[in-house]
Amino acid sequence: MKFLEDIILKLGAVDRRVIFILIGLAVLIPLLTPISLPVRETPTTVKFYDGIEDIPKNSKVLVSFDYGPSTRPEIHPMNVGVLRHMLRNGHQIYISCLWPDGIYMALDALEEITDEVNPDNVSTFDIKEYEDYILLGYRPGAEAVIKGLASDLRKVYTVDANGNFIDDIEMMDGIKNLNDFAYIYSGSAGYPGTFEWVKYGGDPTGVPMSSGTTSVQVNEVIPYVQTGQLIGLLAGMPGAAEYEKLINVPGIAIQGMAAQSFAHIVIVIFIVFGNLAFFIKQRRDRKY
Amino acid sequence: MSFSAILGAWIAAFLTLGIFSYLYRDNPFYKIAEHVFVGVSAAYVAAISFWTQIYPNLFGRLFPKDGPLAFTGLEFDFNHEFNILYLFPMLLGIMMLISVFQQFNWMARWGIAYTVAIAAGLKAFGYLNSNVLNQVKASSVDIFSGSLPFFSLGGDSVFNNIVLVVGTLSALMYFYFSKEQTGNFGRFTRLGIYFLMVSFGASFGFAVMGRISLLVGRFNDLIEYSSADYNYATLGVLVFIIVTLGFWSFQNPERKEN
Amino acid sequence: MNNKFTVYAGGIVCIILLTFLLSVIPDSFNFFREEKSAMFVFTLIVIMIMLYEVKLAKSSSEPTFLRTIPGLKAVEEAVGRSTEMGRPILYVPGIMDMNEVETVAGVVVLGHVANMTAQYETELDVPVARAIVMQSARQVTKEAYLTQGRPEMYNEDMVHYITDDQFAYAAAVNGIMQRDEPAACLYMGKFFAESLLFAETGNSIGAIQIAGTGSQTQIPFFVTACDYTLMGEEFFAASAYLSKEPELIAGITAQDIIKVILVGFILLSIVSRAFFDLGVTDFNLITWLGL
Amino acid sequence: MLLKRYIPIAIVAFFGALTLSAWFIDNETIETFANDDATQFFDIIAAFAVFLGALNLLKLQFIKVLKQQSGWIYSAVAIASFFFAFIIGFFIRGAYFVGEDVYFSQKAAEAAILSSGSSEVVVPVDWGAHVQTDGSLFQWMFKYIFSPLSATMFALLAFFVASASFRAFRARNFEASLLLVAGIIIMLGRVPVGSLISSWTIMYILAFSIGIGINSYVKNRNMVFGWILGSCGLITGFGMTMGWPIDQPAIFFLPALQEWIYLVPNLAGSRAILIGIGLGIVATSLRYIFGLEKSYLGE
Repeated sequence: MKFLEDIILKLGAVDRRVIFILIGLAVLIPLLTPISLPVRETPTTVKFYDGIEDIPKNSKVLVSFDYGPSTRPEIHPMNVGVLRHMLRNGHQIYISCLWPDGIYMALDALEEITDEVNPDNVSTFDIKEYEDYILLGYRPGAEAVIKGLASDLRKVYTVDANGNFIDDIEMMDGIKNLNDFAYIYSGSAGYPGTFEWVKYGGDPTGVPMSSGTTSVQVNEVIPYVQTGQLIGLLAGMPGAAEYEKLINVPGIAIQGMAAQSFAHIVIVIFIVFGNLAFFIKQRRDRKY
Repeated sequence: MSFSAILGAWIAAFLTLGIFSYLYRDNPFYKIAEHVFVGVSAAYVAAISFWTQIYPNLFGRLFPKDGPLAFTGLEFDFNHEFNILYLFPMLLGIMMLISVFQQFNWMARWGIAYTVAIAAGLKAFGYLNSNVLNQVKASSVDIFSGSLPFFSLGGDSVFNNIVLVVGTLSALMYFYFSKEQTGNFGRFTRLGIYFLMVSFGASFGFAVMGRISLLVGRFNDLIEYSSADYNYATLGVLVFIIVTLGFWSFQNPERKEN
Repeated sequence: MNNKFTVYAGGIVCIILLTFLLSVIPDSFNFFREEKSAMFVFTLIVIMIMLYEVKLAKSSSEPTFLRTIPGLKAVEEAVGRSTEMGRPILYVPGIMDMNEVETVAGVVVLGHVANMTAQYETELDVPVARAIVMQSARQVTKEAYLTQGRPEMYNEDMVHYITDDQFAYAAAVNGIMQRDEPAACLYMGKFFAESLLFAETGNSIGAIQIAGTGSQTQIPFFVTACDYTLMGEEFFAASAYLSKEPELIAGITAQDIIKVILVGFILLSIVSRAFFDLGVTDFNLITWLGL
Repeated sequence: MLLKRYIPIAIVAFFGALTLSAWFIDNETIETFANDDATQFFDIIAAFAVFLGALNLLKLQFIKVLKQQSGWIYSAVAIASFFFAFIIGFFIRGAYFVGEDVYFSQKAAEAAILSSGSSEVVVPVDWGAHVQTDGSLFQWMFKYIFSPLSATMFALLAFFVASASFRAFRARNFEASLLLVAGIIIMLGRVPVGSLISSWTIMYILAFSIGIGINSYVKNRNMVFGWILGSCGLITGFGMTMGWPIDQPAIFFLPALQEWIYLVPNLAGSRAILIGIGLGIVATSLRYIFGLEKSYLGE
């Protein structure tokens, strides 16, 4: 018993670099040798999926890329999934960005799902710019941009990301402001993002909207799901994995789930050992 | 794969692993990566601020095409109309720059004053609205109507609503400063602390989740850069860093102090 | 006490009357936005309570009671400890610009810390992420050293700029901590993801750490990794606590009064909602106020 | 005195009151100022300030190099990187279009035209647009230097969050235990592994932990054994009659439990903090506007 206690005490006082190595391995190994874990959908994700399914077929939808490279691992899989889901249902996609780097994220996401680049024809699509999607691009101003979109889109965007005049683009005919979209989605990693879209976009116009956010933000955004201002929510990489499962295109998020789970288990195990060691130490201190 | 992309991958792999080497301890690789980062980012931010703020938004408004100041020969066409008010931020900005000289240090005060003023004015309303009134409104929950089930894990229920209200009020009273937290009041605020702690624990759990996801993403990039397309950049740099670091820590053993 | 209550009750009634008056006057010669009436009333109530408390504090001679905040007592200890150990104090006023109220609050607290370091003759190091913050922090520290009669100890470069970028700044501050080994690290301002980078590095060098922030998402990290944390409202009260000036302390008293009003309001709204839901009345406080 | 003192105070009072009251005044000029121009002004001042900051950074790094203080060589690295990025940002367009293709330099673009023999002309990117054009030198710097460094600093957090939780998540007292338990439940309940742990396992673990608790506080072996035997028997009995469903009873199923935690007690706690922060910010802002606190101006 004493021997066991000594081992636990040692484990409870390991150098933090040991933890670093184990976390690193727990993430790296599952990435190198994929392990699949069953993904269980949570209600918020299902609500999100149903929300997109409920959009009438062949509608016009607005997708906003409000994140950059540093939070890409969490948000990118969601946005790729949303693009797939929407194209599958025949929607026309209008892409805006509130973050300057968002436009590169959008380009990457589109590249991932076009037939031209990776033709598997199951999860990729034969899409053409100005027919299936249009890149409106980045505009600085955060909530001011959203307010502008809600009142008059053509004041905010006179030209699209390629510098073509909006008025000359056929796909933009009949689009005056946010009310002309059937759905708004924002993949957001912070400010500006979900909050601003709800406050200045979804609420005043009444257009149904939802969002994908980082795990850290979930806590702040979840009240909106409860009130129905957001139709469901994708929460962090696990949310993205659940969504990938629902649309039946397993991708990088599902792959990442094994790594994610193992890392969490490693952390929890360390916490448990830390606590056991803490109790043992406390008891011994009391004895002496 | 173009030369610039391969070179980029090697640089990116070197800098990435250089930062990661900090996990071992402070070392020359981390110092290099850190100083590169500081230098590049300072200039990067300067370039971005100039080309996306001063150039279009200030010059664009003071010297628009065919504007009243066009006679100076300066014209910047960004679809803005001439706006004389923008002389004011330019003045404050230039004063801010001049304040680099010790005797003109006070000049920065104007800019500071303006910044604090709009912070106070704009933020006060925003926070009053979204943090105070909206949350107060959301706290007005249904307890007595009888249309809700007494308990449910996922949805609205009387029990959950009672917990919500009690939790919110007790935690709010923890921030009451004019009274020592003793007696019954102390017990009530103690309850508030419990709610705060659960909330912190939950946020922490979420944060663990998010941070691990980012690491997954970072490793994915490194794995990509270790492919033959990039001449095995990650592996090359990794071996180099480990060997050099091993040699370096052999020569610079860690100081042990308490 | 009773007197105060009458003043406030009367004031609130006057404010509501004024708002009502503003909203009935025809729009042609009146610029008031009726839809924001509830906010307007609330803002005026806050202003009234604050100004009145300040006025009372100016005329009264006895000090106002405030409960202790452990984190604030620890600030002086931390400065003392650094002096004993002969190591510097690191002060991080957040990573945002002066357009965030938290940053301004952080700079104000810096003034009080600088007062202490001037007294104790401890080295102070303030790396900042924004140049406007740098200029303001310099003004504050210089003033502190002057009032303590130690102008010769003030050196402009104790406040120095690093870079605007969040993570580059974090990398550099981590480097400073590793190399200068400050005995105390104080983080007061608006923080984002870098909070834990600071707090963990600070912990690994064995510094005593005190954090204060209004960034809700970062409080948990500071709570777990720092010795003391000023959470949310405590942080905003810090400068008044440290200044010990009755006018500023009156601001905290005002906040407390508003808090009590809010609690009362929440309870009232729940009751009003219950009556409404049960069909006893047609009146629901929350919808009536247009919130 | 006027310039150094009264004007700054007047600026705070005037603009503070103006932007605050703009929310209640139905006037287009004031509204556009508060909604748009006020922040634009700040952005412009801040953009000027960035250069002030850069000067300060360079000054300190140059002093280090000139005095050859410890680590001066790294300061030289910082200075070199600064000028490298500064030149790319201000003096090199770094993007020359030939049709759809982008080249870093005029020469490379011309060479490409020569080798392909196309009739395209070289179109240099506009100043200002060069920092945002995909394929420009500035973007190359962003992609391969700036963005990996930011992302890696961010990813370091994964390790730090682990070591912080290992160190701090100790059941020192009741508050710390709450933090610990809520953290672990969310950590496990949100990922696939959480739904593999059946609620019965959790119940057994709970029974044992309560047993440990009894042991350390009551110190009565019989009672501990009695508790563990009794509770495990009960759990097993219920489990056998119910057929061991993995997610029943839901209170002990981690994915369901974590949802309750973040929707109820967590929401209560964060709401109180939000209100507190809101009040703090409002009161502090008003103090600045009314000039009760002006020490940030060096008063």
